[in-house]
Amino acid sequence: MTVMNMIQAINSAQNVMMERDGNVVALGEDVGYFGGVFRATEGLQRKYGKSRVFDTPISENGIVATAIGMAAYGLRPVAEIQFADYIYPGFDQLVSEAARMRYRTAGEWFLPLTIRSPYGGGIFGGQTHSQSPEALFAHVAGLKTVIPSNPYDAKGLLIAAIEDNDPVLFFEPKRIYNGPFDGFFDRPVTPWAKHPKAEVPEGHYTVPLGKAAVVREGEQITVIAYGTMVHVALATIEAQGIDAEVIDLRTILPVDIDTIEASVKKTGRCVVVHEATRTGGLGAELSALIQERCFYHLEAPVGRATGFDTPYPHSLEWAYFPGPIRLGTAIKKALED
Amino acid sequence: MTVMNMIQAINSAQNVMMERDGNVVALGEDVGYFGGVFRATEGLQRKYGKSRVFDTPISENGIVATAIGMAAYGLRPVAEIQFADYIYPGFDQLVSEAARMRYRTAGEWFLPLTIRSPYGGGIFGGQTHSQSPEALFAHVAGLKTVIPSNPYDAKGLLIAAIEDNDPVLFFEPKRIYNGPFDGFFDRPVTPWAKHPKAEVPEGHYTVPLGKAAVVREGEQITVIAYGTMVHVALATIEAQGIDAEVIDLRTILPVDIDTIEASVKKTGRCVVVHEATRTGGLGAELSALIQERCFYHLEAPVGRATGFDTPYPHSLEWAYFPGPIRLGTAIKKALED
Amino acid sequence: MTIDPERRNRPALELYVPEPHARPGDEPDFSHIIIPAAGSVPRPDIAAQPGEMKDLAYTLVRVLDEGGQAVGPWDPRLHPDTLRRMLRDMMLVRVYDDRMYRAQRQGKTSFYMKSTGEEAIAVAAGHALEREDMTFPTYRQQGLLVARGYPLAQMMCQVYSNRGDKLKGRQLPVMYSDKAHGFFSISGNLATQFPQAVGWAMASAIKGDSRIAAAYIGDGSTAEGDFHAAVTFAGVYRAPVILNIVNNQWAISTFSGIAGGELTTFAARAIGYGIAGLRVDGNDALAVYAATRWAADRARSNLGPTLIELFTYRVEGHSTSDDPSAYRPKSAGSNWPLGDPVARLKQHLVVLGEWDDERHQQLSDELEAEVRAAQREAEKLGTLVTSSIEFPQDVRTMFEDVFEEMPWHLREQQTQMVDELEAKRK
Amino acid sequence: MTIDPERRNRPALELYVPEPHARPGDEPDFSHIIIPAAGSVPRPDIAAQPGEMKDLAYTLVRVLDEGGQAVGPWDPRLHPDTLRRMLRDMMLVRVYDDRMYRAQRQGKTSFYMKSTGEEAIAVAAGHALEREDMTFPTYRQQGLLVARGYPLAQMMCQVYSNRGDKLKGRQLPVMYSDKAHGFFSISGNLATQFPQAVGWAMASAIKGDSRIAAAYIGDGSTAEGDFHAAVTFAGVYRAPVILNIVNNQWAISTFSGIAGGELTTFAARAIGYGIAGLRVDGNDALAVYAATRWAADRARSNLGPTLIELFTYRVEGHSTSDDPSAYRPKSAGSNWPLGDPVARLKQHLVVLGEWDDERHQQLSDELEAEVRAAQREAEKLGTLVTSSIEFPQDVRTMFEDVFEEMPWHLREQQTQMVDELEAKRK
Ligand SMILES: Cc1ncc(C[n+]2csc(CCOP(=O)(O)OP(=O)(O)O)c2C)c(N)n1
Ligand SMILES: Cc1ncc(C[n+]2csc(CCOP(=O)(O)OP(=O)(O)O)c2C)c(N)n1
Ligand SMILES: [Mg+2]
Ligand SMILES: [Mg+2]
Repeated sequence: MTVMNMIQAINSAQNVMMERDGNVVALGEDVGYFGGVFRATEGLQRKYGKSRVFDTPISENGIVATAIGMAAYGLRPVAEIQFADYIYPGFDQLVSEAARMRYRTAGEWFLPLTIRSPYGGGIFGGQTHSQSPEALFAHVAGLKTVIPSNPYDAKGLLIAAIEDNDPVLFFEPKRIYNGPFDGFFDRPVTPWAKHPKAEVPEGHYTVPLGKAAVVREGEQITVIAYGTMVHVALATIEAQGIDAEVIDLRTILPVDIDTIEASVKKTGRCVVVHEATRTGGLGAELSALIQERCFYHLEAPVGRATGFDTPYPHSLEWAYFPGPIRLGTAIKKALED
Repeated sequence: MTVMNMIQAINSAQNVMMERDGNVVALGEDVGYFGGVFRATEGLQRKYGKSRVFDTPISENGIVATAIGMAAYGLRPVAEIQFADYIYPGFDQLVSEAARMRYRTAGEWFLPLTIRSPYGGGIFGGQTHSQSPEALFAHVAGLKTVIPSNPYDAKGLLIAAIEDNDPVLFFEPKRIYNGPFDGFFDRPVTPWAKHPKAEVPEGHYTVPLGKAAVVREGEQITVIAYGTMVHVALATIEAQGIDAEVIDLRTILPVDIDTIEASVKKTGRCVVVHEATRTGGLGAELSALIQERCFYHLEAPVGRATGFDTPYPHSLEWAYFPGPIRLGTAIKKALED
Repeated sequence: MTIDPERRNRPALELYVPEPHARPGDEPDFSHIIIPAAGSVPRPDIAAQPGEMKDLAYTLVRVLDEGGQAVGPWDPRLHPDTLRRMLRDMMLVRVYDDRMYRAQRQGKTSFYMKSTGEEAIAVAAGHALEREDMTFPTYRQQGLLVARGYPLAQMMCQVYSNRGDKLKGRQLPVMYSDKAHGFFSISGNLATQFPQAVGWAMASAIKGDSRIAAAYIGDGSTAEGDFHAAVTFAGVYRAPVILNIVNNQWAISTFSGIAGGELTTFAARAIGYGIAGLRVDGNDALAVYAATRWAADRARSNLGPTLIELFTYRVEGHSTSDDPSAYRPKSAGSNWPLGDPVARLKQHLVVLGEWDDERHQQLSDELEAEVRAAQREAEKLGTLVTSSIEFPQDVRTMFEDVFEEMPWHLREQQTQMVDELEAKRK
Repeated sequence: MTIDPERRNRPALELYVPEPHARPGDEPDFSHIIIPAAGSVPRPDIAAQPGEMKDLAYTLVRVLDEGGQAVGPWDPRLHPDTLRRMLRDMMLVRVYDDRMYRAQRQGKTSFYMKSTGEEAIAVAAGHALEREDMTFPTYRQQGLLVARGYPLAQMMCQVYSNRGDKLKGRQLPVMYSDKAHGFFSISGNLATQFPQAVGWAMASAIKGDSRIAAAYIGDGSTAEGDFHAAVTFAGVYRAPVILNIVNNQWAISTFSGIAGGELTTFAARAIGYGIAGLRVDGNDALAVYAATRWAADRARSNLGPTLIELFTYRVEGHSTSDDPSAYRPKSAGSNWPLGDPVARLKQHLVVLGEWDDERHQQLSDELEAEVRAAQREAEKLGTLVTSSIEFPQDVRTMFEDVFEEMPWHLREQQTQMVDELEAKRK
């Protein structure tokens, strides 16, 4: 076990997999010699050579498309999209191609392909370095989406994603790369070192896709979160002294419905929190699923604490970010209703 | 008043607007000389000339991007994407540019831009001529989305879209271009001629964006539909003898929450029907909104009758399509629960 | 024209919109087409630098002359048996196309696309490539499957979306896929296969293997961003890939000028990216063969990609959904000055003394019979019936292959569908 | 390397990955850069066909020679007053950049991007274009705003996202926008502006107006599909647009070879599309001016688009988030053989007898003072504070301008936000 931050854990996952499997390659803008603008591939080119870790032209479309071709050949490419906000030029290849290949060929071709991308706000990146587009991919049949909230999960989930035989989108909440940000932007940042989930094995292990984690058991209400919002959720309920059950989804699709259902049936109340815009966000799907499955257990409407339906404004970052006040208000409302 | 089918109504809307406003131009693949693969721009190039109605290279990205530039200049471009399934190469320009321009320039630049696109299944077009991607756009702040269900609305909504000062996506359910298909694929097709909403004024009128239509009043349950599904809904409740209130959303975003809320509070039950894949579809957002706002009026969970979470398979079209049985089952469940 | 207060005495700008040489009612006009003599184009060494062969983008590699002789440095000097096999495969594609077109017209399926006049492009490449090379075709290279011996009945089952369709009826007709025959899954979304082929070729290089990729794209589709990604990545990494542009001069209703074809050749794109480029008579099977071989040899020698424009003409409609007489003269196809690829190869064999009309007729009859037999076999496994739920496929398969393992939500939907179908059947 | 059973005795393929000439620790190496003599490149008539001027894509239009003389047919013969204004604007950009860079380092904002060494590109074009022409810049053409007299304090307010920012603090620093100064809104998404500019220019032609567009893109960003869409549409419709590629030889950490720059010039892309192309010394203000004028005259005469590669060097880091010493030799910038654009224009004026060191120093001091004054003015309106909710903007504005009219859901969210803020303030 070593203490790692998220970046180190993500780097380690790729390193472990490249060591074990000659078919694993890493590519993306600035990922080669430089090791990535967030350093997630640092040292890998030196270790595995330029034909396994390489820089690409600035073409997210080309990155996804060539990675699809590589996966069709039998490689397991791990492609980085420098910011999730820049994934859209590759959207057609992801939606029309990566997601459909196994289906349209009845399993003859499949694509063991991982797309990593730093995502989410909280670093004053303005509207084009802050987005959370996960819901767009959840609507597309054939794509899995994973969002880790801590170094241990990040490494285990990324290894599972690379080993998975289907395309996986792996969004990395960049705000928590260096520490578990809880939404209190006016307090000093805590580094990962103090967090139990920063203890990460150096070798190979997996955290299974499709399984959520109950990160705190509780009786009063279920709070469903993922990524940065897990830390916001824990801080919020602690600040408010609420005995909430907090679920860290980890995988967005396929979602772990059993864990959700069991928890909401127990608590009778639920709030979903995410940073993405509200309308059509993952909260909508979760809310719909929960009321479909737990209707007679629900004592209040399923609440949503989310980013607003606006772009992410540079200077109003802390007005946009769904922090402890927004989540706290939603929880309070769900408890009072 | 003339009897028009959907195509004629859509053609007429463009014709009326091109006549009234020299800034309206039409462009897209095959829309010029030929008049569009579905003939929606037939005759317009002859009438308004090649510099106002023209063919484009096969680049949905280029179509959207140049239309953005034209709108920035002050034109009101109406761009056709030949099939909604081919909108993804233009996704970045729509999401990162069209949707954000007014916001990021604090109103200095805005884009009176309409993107028309034939959409939905039911014509054996296979997985790449059948898709319903509206939910993807509903999640993006800054885009309006409109889906008409009949010729009268199609013309009035399209004129409203062209006159709107923001980008509007206008999806045309191609299955009902020639007649109001109700999902009974084994019965003969009825042409529009017999439908009251095929009576269309020849001149200018608008159907306002953001306003739903209650196409049938009823007491037992609210069925929310749009596009082709409006006809499926009406046929289903008639076949089942249910006194349902049927709402035709017409505009997907901004959604007409008042009409929805009033109806569901009255009936206490609701089913949403759409052809798009279920997970993360518009049904999720509507279900979430309804349980947030009508929780104490709901006597059963909000139901969803939708396309399945798979691509649209060519030969299993009628197994995929959410027809009267699927919707009927959902309604029955909502009534029994 | 608006009043532009700032224009002063400047001329008014005008939007230029390209227009083809002839429209319905006009005589077909191909007088603008420049056809260099067969044999007139030099054949550079495969190790030549792209910068040394720019001229090849502006001419036309042709081997078969008007008299049916194979001439010049590009003559691949094929054995008559090979020529006869190529002729046979081209004829077979044409018979097959006619049959399937008719089947669609008879209501046996939803859609079909012919490759009439473009048979040499796929068939000759199919013969020039190695069997283990991967092709990334469009919907107009059915000839690759035929050249590689893929069973006709299986192709037909795909067209019929029937019980025998290995793709389980999921894809639109003609969107074949077969790994064993080196034929990558065809996408309904134009151009996407082009950069995928580059990625596949890069993978072969990453692994130190020797397999190369051959990708195809239409003239119209070169406008898509995927084209640019493909050529950019192929150039940067010197990917072992052949990038074929099939310039049949029409997209659906728009001519190649709408894709930039008035400004320069499509082969000239290669110069823009600094890679090797050739412009080839696509109706000349020997020229296609020779160019493919040359490019394949370059790719296999780590000399990088080649962009090949295959100049041809789409003789028939775009698909069964299209009526070309709405946008171009009716007889355009038969007036195409580079002739018919089947007739030209036949003539060559006759001139060589290796073929005659009798044998041709006999082969033609054989192929008709072969196709008819395959059709009977395929139709035993069903045809597409569009107004029935008597599906050739088990509906449960609809939920398979979305993922390797079926997640809970698809399992639930599968159960729902099965119940629904029972209700429908009642 | 895998065992490829089908490889037989073929050579193993290899993936080629371009590598720059020098890495940290190496001596900067520009020996591969070929620099044609100033004045050596012919200047075609603006009505010349693109096919007649292909050579211009492989050379370098240069006007200022090593001695500071303006030579050759591209000399725009500008009045010394114009030259002095250009010098002044270029110097002002540099002073401004330095100030704002420091402001970021002082924590007054989140981010900044300098254009050091590239000032001539934006400033000279700003002088060569008409005021009513629209520019579609990247984040490195702040010189266009300066050349067109946009108030410095307003630029700074944008960088500070403060109360004075007309963009209401919504955009990342340096993503300016000003319609009145013909400066299109900068996007954080690379390359998107390139085809938008083409659409804007097409609109001008559709309306029969006379305004043209000038678009900018970086060498790295040419790989995006937007680049391809832009050049394709510009060519097809002969759009009145100047398509500038600023080749500063680096993206972030990757050199231009990763964008295809080893294979040919970026100007050669023009040949691939069959449009006019020029390759220009971007550090030579007179060459930039002359090329821009030539291309503008072509556009205004309905002769279509011109693609211009402006060859330069990114002397400093990509942005304040970047440390270039991690991927290239530290002194690379100062070794760039085409010199510094400010120094070269200064030398020219001195040689002309229109300038001297004393006036230069005086101007420099004036500009420092001007920038400092503007900064004081801007800072009165606030700077970005990243750990506070004392926002310079009214939070209610967050919900404005998503649409022309605020729909119900944004009104509800606005109310929610106001309540939230009150709770936070408590
Ligand atoms: C992304 C996308 N846009 C549009 C279409 C519709 N479409 C199908 S074929 C076609 C024309 C293609 O022309 P070309 O590339 O020249 O190929 P050809 O049919 O001539 O072989 C069009 C526009 C599509 N299938 N995919
Ligand atoms: C679509 C997109 N992909 C990636 C990025 C991240 N990014 C910002 S600037 C940059 C490098 C651009 O290089 P170049 O085009 O050469 O412009 P330069 O900075 O040299 O002027 C990258 C990769 C982005 N902003 N947008
Ligand atoms: Mg074509
Ligand atoms: Mg650059």
